[in-house]
Order: sequence, then structure tokens, then C-alpha cells
Amino acid sequence: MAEFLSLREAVSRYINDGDTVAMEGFTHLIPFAAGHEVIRQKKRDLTLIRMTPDLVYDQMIGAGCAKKLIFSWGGNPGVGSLHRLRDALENGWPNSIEILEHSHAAMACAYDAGAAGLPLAVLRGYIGSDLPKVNDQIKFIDCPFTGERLAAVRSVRPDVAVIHAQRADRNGNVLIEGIVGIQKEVVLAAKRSIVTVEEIVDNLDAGVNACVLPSWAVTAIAEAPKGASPSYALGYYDRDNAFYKEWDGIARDREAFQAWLEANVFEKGAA
Amino acid sequence: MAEFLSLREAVSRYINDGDTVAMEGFTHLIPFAAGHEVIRQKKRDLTLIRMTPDLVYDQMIGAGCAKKLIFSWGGNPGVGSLHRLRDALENGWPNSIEILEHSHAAMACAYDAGAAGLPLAVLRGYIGSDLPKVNDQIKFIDCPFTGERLAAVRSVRPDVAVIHAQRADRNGNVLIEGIVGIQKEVVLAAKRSIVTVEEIVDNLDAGVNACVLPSWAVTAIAEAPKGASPSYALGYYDRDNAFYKEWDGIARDREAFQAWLEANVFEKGAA
Amino acid sequence: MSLEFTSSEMMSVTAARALTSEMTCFVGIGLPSEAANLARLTHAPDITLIYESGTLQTRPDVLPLSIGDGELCESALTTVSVPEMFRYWLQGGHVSVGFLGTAQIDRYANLNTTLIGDYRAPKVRLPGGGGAPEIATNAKEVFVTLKHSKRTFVKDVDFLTTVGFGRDGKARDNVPNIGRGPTIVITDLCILKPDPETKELVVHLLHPNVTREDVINATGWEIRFADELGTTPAPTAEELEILRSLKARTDAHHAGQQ
Amino acid sequence: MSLEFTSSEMMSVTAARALTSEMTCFVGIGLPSEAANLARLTHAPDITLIYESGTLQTRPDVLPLSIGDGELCESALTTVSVPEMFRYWLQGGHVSVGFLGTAQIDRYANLNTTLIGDYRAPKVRLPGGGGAPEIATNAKEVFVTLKHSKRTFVKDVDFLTTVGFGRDGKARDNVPNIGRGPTIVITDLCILKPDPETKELVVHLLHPNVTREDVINATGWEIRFADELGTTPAPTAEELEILRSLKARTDAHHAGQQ
Repeated sequence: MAEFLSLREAVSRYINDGDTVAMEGFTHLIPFAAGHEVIRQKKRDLTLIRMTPDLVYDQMIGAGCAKKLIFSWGGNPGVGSLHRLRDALENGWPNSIEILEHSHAAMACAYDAGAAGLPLAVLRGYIGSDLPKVNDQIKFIDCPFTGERLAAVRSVRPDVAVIHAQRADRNGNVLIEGIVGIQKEVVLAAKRSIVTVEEIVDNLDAGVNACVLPSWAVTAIAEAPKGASPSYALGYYDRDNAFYKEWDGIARDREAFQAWLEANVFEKGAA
Repeated sequence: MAEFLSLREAVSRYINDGDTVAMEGFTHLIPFAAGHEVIRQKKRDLTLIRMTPDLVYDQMIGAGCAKKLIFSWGGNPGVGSLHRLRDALENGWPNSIEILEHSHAAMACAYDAGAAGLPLAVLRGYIGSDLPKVNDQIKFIDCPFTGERLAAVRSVRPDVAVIHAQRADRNGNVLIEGIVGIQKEVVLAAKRSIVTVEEIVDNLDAGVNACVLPSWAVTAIAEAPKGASPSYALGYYDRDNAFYKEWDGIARDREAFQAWLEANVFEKGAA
Repeated sequence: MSLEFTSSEMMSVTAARALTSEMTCFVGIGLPSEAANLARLTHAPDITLIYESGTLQTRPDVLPLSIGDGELCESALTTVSVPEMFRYWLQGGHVSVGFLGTAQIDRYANLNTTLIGDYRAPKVRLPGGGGAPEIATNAKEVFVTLKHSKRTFVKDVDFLTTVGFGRDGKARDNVPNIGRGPTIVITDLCILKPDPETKELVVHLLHPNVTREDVINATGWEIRFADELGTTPAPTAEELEILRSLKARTDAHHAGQQ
Repeated sequence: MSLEFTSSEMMSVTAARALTSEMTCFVGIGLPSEAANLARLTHAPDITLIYESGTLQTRPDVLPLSIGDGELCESALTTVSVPEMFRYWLQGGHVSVGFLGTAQIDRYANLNTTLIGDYRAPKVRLPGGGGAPEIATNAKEVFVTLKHSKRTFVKDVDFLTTVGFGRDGKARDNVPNIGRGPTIVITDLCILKPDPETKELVVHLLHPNVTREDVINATGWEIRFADELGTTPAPTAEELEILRSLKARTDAHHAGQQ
């Protein structure tokens, strides 16, 4: 059964230096509050996995938490580059990081395979692409029935999954609604999981086929209202698109970034 | 976009003698009305696919529609055997039929792979079982990353999928609720699809993550109120468990079966 | 106090007792479903029950006749698709106990639900594998329950639908990423467990009023008994009352459903 | 009547015109999204738009800034998981057109969104593949839209993220179960199509007021022109008005969202 913990306690107890950590949320329900807590606790040498490492990973990479990034699209959506990621990759600041990159389809399949307890995923992918040349986790197999050559990717099985969701009930069952992305998969694929939620309620008030994670499939739950902001939580608050644009200016400059980090992350404690 | 047709017209136009037909509905939403229309139209030499060939296939096999059955569990759930299926297998009445049998997990994966446009599915399955000895659609592959031996099954890609659903809107979008089984997969895996629905409505009134088949993924829709009975439609009517028990007696005897078929299928037209 | 009870009731109550509130149990229809729901209504109120129709954490008030009765969905935490159930929840490693019935079982706890006789010319055609072949290897352990007779307890199953420990007791050796297999078999006569070394089924407890001869006469191979053979505790009045009321409720519900 | 319009507006309007109501379009963010929604608001009201965030058949009132803005989900027929989107809907063969932007394109319509320079020591690191590598082969055909310049139109892409027709124009030959690949490339200067034989991109239509020299000077290889070189029709007043009001609505919406 899921434990109810403070965000500080959950991150302290379940994320260790050197862990492989997947913080998911496909543009929606991005676990920013948890990411900031990881920065505050100065976790180091993390292998960060995420399909779309946007601002939350830009911040964590700029703060020196990561040694490796596994991803499929790294940008500030609709705005431009992730300048902290680029600074790490192009100039090794604050430290150099390794990367391993996939396509979205392959990464989605790799999470799906991880959730399904399989060591690999098979897809019709990477045809003609250079990506298999720079990613040794992509191979090709021949279908034993048709002979068709198909891509195979190693499944994703992180040490820790971190997601944000709308709400949990008092038994620790979690409801995710709207753009559900890859959140169910990452929790099921991981050894441990931390779920932050907007609120804890008596009754989930979910439809019969709603995306619900049972309490026994989750390690820890932490209440974190507005825990996805500047991303959004359907039914709670909108995406702060203005901040996504503003981030471009903050992240371009190391000092501006550090000042932002100090004022907005370090000087603010976890809820 | 889906066409709205009468059930008679849909079956006549889209199911041909010799076709591979998958009528799905995992104990819930079983397309009985469509099955009866197939019997009335005396379709022959069908390869019938269904995870749980219960009464609907017992009736179709007894009526002589099938030449082959692909399945993973063939019984009258909670009651006993399918006597018409057994009579065909054990005594060749009314005609002998071939069978190809899987486990549920493998068949679910085979439909999933079919929906995903793949020629095969990979699963951790069939370990130590005799089923691979009698089913040539099961092979084993070695994972190129870990060396683990895993089962591979050929995906299911039927000519026609037939399902029953709660409702469609006037644009032909279909809502399925409750035990959704394998219905989305079979429609997406098939070349053509017929969906019978309890009713056609102005608005589906579905949640944001509801199981909805868009009109452009469906071939034909036919209104068939109580079209799943004696199975059930969540929100509309309950399972007629008494009939399932009664069927045992009807199906044990060829004459009783034929009398039932005459009175309940042939003498009743499609809606 | 001496209570009256049938051997079927003895079997259901004993099977129910094998389950605890901490377990996540993938439930087969029939005897396993009856035992699992009895456990939930008695000593294991927080047990998580999963049926292959996709219903997660369900709490039916009456026993479902089929694996996908409306009861199961309406009382579940949520209902997922069948591929998701088998892929994410079973194969993904979230099931602690798979609870299976069977038509035949052999000395190495292999199960046959496919047919009696020859595959191409069956004497009796049975329903087939269903969920069992993968429940048997993807659940962390497996409980089996069935009635004890020479027809059901055979030396070698006619067809090995679902692996216990294989034809030689070694089928699980060195196979990665699978569960421990059958750890207990509960019949209307006794409780059997596999020998830790050979994996052959051994009788550990006899039900009240059952003799060694009863078991020997109902088993198709030379059955072994544990050195310290015990007696299964009889059903309590409360267990019997809850089981009987569950079955009466179930019968009334299914008969009335028209 | 002579209307004023920018080259960006010309590009968006032209790209929108490539789409019809019958299409199911998997939409990339940015220029493709703008064009696809303009199509929907003008001549293709029934076009089905799909975004990789899982939103099926969406009808946003303003352009999403990201691929997963709330607008997309709230106005969609339904929203599925990301694995389902890529597996069932894209790879399953339900997408007629994949509409992509890119940072670089080469003469065989290969796309680079990974990096400029060497992989291990990039001059400029770009976002990466995202959905494009599989959209390019699993959609029945692909439309590409980007601004035309020597930096973006290169002879050979630095990194082949997403296949057009490969380094030699033959990458799709004899590969089963994939789409036709790029059939049209729309820029702010012209419309290009692959040569049916060699697959090299050829200019078919010049936008109003654009010369051959403009295109030659903005292309990093010796660009070919079709024998019958046409002129793209100018945007209509209605197209421009709808495009401008969509963009104004979008800017107001995103600026105000705090």
C-alpha cells in the first residue's frame, strides 16, 4: 500500500544519488514540485529519463543533479531550446552529461514494455534514421512469422518513477485524467514510485474505466497543490504559457538562471 | 467515416463466406444479435476468432457457419461445456472444424499487436506448456538485450471485426464502457468492422479518457437494442445468467438445439 | 461443539484460509472465486481480487457466474482492457497469488484443462487454457483447488496446459523472471504441497474425518504423505455461515436474473 | 484586388491548402499545427487532427503552445495514452498524413532535428527526434513545412533524424508496410515535390513575387525546377483574415495565461 509522506520525506527516502529517475508527464501534470525538491536536496549523479525533458529537467540539469539524460525530444515546447541542457552538452556546465536518445515511439514502447515486465519492445521504427548509430539500446530483429525486419529497444525500468496526478483517495488510490501520457506506464515500470497530487479526497469520483493507479502499485504519495505548475493539471489550473516563454530569457544566462534558482527553489521549502 | 446500416445490410455487405471473423466482447457486450444475423444469412466456411467462444459461437458452430475456430477458452462460463462445439470437435456434427488454440495472454497480445500494425507479439508465456506443440503460430525468440527466451505469437488481423457497444453518436463515434475487453483492439486490428449499438444518440456523454472509437476507425454501425442479450450492456441491462444455465440443456441435444435455433433465430428477423 | 459441513464446504473454507489481506490475487472462476470471496468476507477483508476480464480490486456482493459479470466491474476500483490486464498487471509482476481450478492435475502439479485423450481425436474436449498458462508463471506463487478423485488426480496429465513443475519436476529450474509455481493444492480431502526437492505433491494435512485410504483411493499415483501428517482445522460456525449466505445470495441473484 | 501578406502567411496558407476534410493528420507543433488548424477553420472543417500527446480528433480554438495544452484535450473526441497513440493509431495505420516541421532538410527530403555539427561535440544541439522518425514511415504520406534558407536547405543533413528517401534516395525501396514518405514540401518561397524516379526535391510552384534566383540563393544544393513551373495562388482575403484572427486569439490567450 502507498505511504502518505511529505514531499521532502518522499524524495529523501526514495531518491538516492546515482539512481535512475524517470519524472514523467507529457506536457500535462509535469512534477515540477518534486523536481524542485530534488534540486533542494542536492541529489547528484542521477540518470534522468523523460520523453520530453522540458523546463523541469533544464532546471535539474542546470542545478547539477544529472550525469546522464535519456530522452526523445528536449526542447521548450513552442518556444525553443533548453539552454541549460545545451550548456551542459555543448560546454559541460555545470558538468558534462551523457545522453542517450530515442524517438517518441520507441520510448513510449520502451516504457510500455517496462510496465509489461518485458526486457524489450518491438516496433516498426527507426527505418533509415541515424539514431541507431548513436544509441546502442536499439537493435533490429527479424519477425519469425513474416521475416519483416523490426526495431527492438531495451525496455525502460527506472529505479524511481515520479509523477504528478490530480488526486488520491485516503487509501492511496490515484486518479490521472486528461492527457495521461506515459504516467501509468512509468509507475508500473519502476522499482519505486512517488506520486504528488493536487489533493487527497474521500472519494476519487472516477468513471468505471478511469486511469487509476491502485494504492498497492504506488510507493509514496505526497500532497503538493499546484505541484505541476507552470505545467497544468486538468480541472485545477491552466498551463502558465507566459512562464514557458519567460524561461527562455532566464535560462540563456547562467547568472540569471542561478538567481532564479536561488529565489524560486532554494529559498522555498517543500510543502 | 462509419456508415449507418441495418444489421441485415451490414452483415450481408461486410461478411463473406470464407472470411476470418472475430466477434469479441469479453463476457460483456457480446454481439449476439450480429451472430444470429450471420446464422440467418447462412454464412459458411468462416474462420471464427474469439478469446472466449461461449454461447454465440456455440450457436454459430451448431448452425454450420464455421470451418475453423481460433480461441483461448471455450466454455459456458460457470456452467460447463459448449456442447455444440464439442459435438463438432468430437463427432464432426454438423461439420468437422479445425481448431487453433492459445492462452488468453497470448491472444490478448496477438490482438494488441494486430491493432498496433505489427506481425507478431512478444510475451513471457507458454513456459512448459504443451500448447506450442499443437499451435504453429507460437514460436520462441531470444531477447537481443538479455538473451531471455520469450514467446512470440503471430498477430491477429481478421477480415472483419464485430462488436457490440453501448452507443454511437450521429457522426458514428462509438462509446464502449465497463468491461471493455479486447473490443478496441479487434476493431483496429481488422480490415473491416461492424459495430452494433444499443442506441444512437446526439451526444456520447463520455469522459475525457473514455474508450471511444472514432467514426473513421469503424466501417459500419447498426442499431441493435438488446443486441448483446443474454450477455449484458453495462448501464442498459443485466446478464441473463438463467439463460446461460438453460443453454446447457438446449445445446446438449441436437434436436433441442435445432428447435431453439428455428424459433429464436430463423423465425426472428434482424431489427 | 460439532458442526455439520460438507466436503465441498470444507474445501472452500480451507482454500479461503490460504489467502491473506496483503495478497493481490488473480482469481479463476468457480472454486477459486468462491474461496477468494469467502476470504474477503471473513479474515482477509483487504485482499485485492483481480479477474482476467480487467476488473482491478473488485468486491462483488454475489459470486459472479462468469469472469466478467456486471457485479465485478461495478464494484471494482477500475476496469482495464484485457491486454492491459495480462500485460501490465499480471506479466508486470503485480500479482502475488494466482488462484486456479483445473480438470486434471498430476504429481508435479501440472494442470490440464484442454482435453482428455488424444489432441486430434479427443475423448472429452475441455475449455482450454484461458488465463492459466501465464498466471502459473507470472504470479509470484500459485494456489490450486479442485475435487479429489482418480479422474482428476492423475500420474501424468493427458495434455500439459499449464505448468506446475513440468513432466520431470524441473521445468522451472533456471528459467528467469517467473514465479515459484504451485505452493499449495487444496482438495475436498486434504492439503498437498510440492516436495521442496523433487516437487512431487505430498499430502500435509488431512481434512477432518478423512483417512489416508480415502486419499490413496482418490489419487492416480502412489501418493506420499508428510512425516508429520496433520489435520486441517474444521470450519468455524462463522465461516460456514458466511459461505452459506454467500452461496444462497448468489443462487437467488442468478436465478432471478432474466 | 491586391492583398498585403507576409511570406510566413503565404507559407501557412499554402500549407493549409494541402490538407482536405478527408484526411487524418498527425500534427507536429509550430508551423504544421498552424497550417492544420487554418485548414480546419477554412476549407477542411472535417479534417481529423491528432497530436502525439494522445488527443484524438481535436478542435482547439487557439493554437497550442505545446503538443499537450489543455485546449487539445478538452476539445478532443477522446484522449489516449502516449503508447496507445504511437502503437494503435500511428503504427496501426490510421494516419493518412504526417505533417512535420524540421530544422534542416536535404535534397532527398531527409530531416534533421538532432544537431548541427558532430554528434559527440555538437555545434548546436537541437531538440531531437520526437515523434517524427516513426510518423515519417507509419503515416501514409508526409507533408513538410519550413522556412527556406541556405541553413535549412542543405545538400546532406548533418544527422539523419527522420528519413525522407535516405542518403541515396532509395531508403524506402523494398521496405514493407511503410508509407510513401514526403510528397510535398511547403516553404515561404515555393512548393517542392520529390522527383518520381530519383526522389530529389524539385520546385513545382513559386509563391507570388518569388523568383528562381530567390530559391537558388536560399538552397544549399543545385536546386532543380519543374519544366512547367507554376505560381502558387495568393492567399484570399478570407484565408488571411482567419489566419490573423487565429494568431491574435492565440497570442492573447498565451500572454494572458498566468
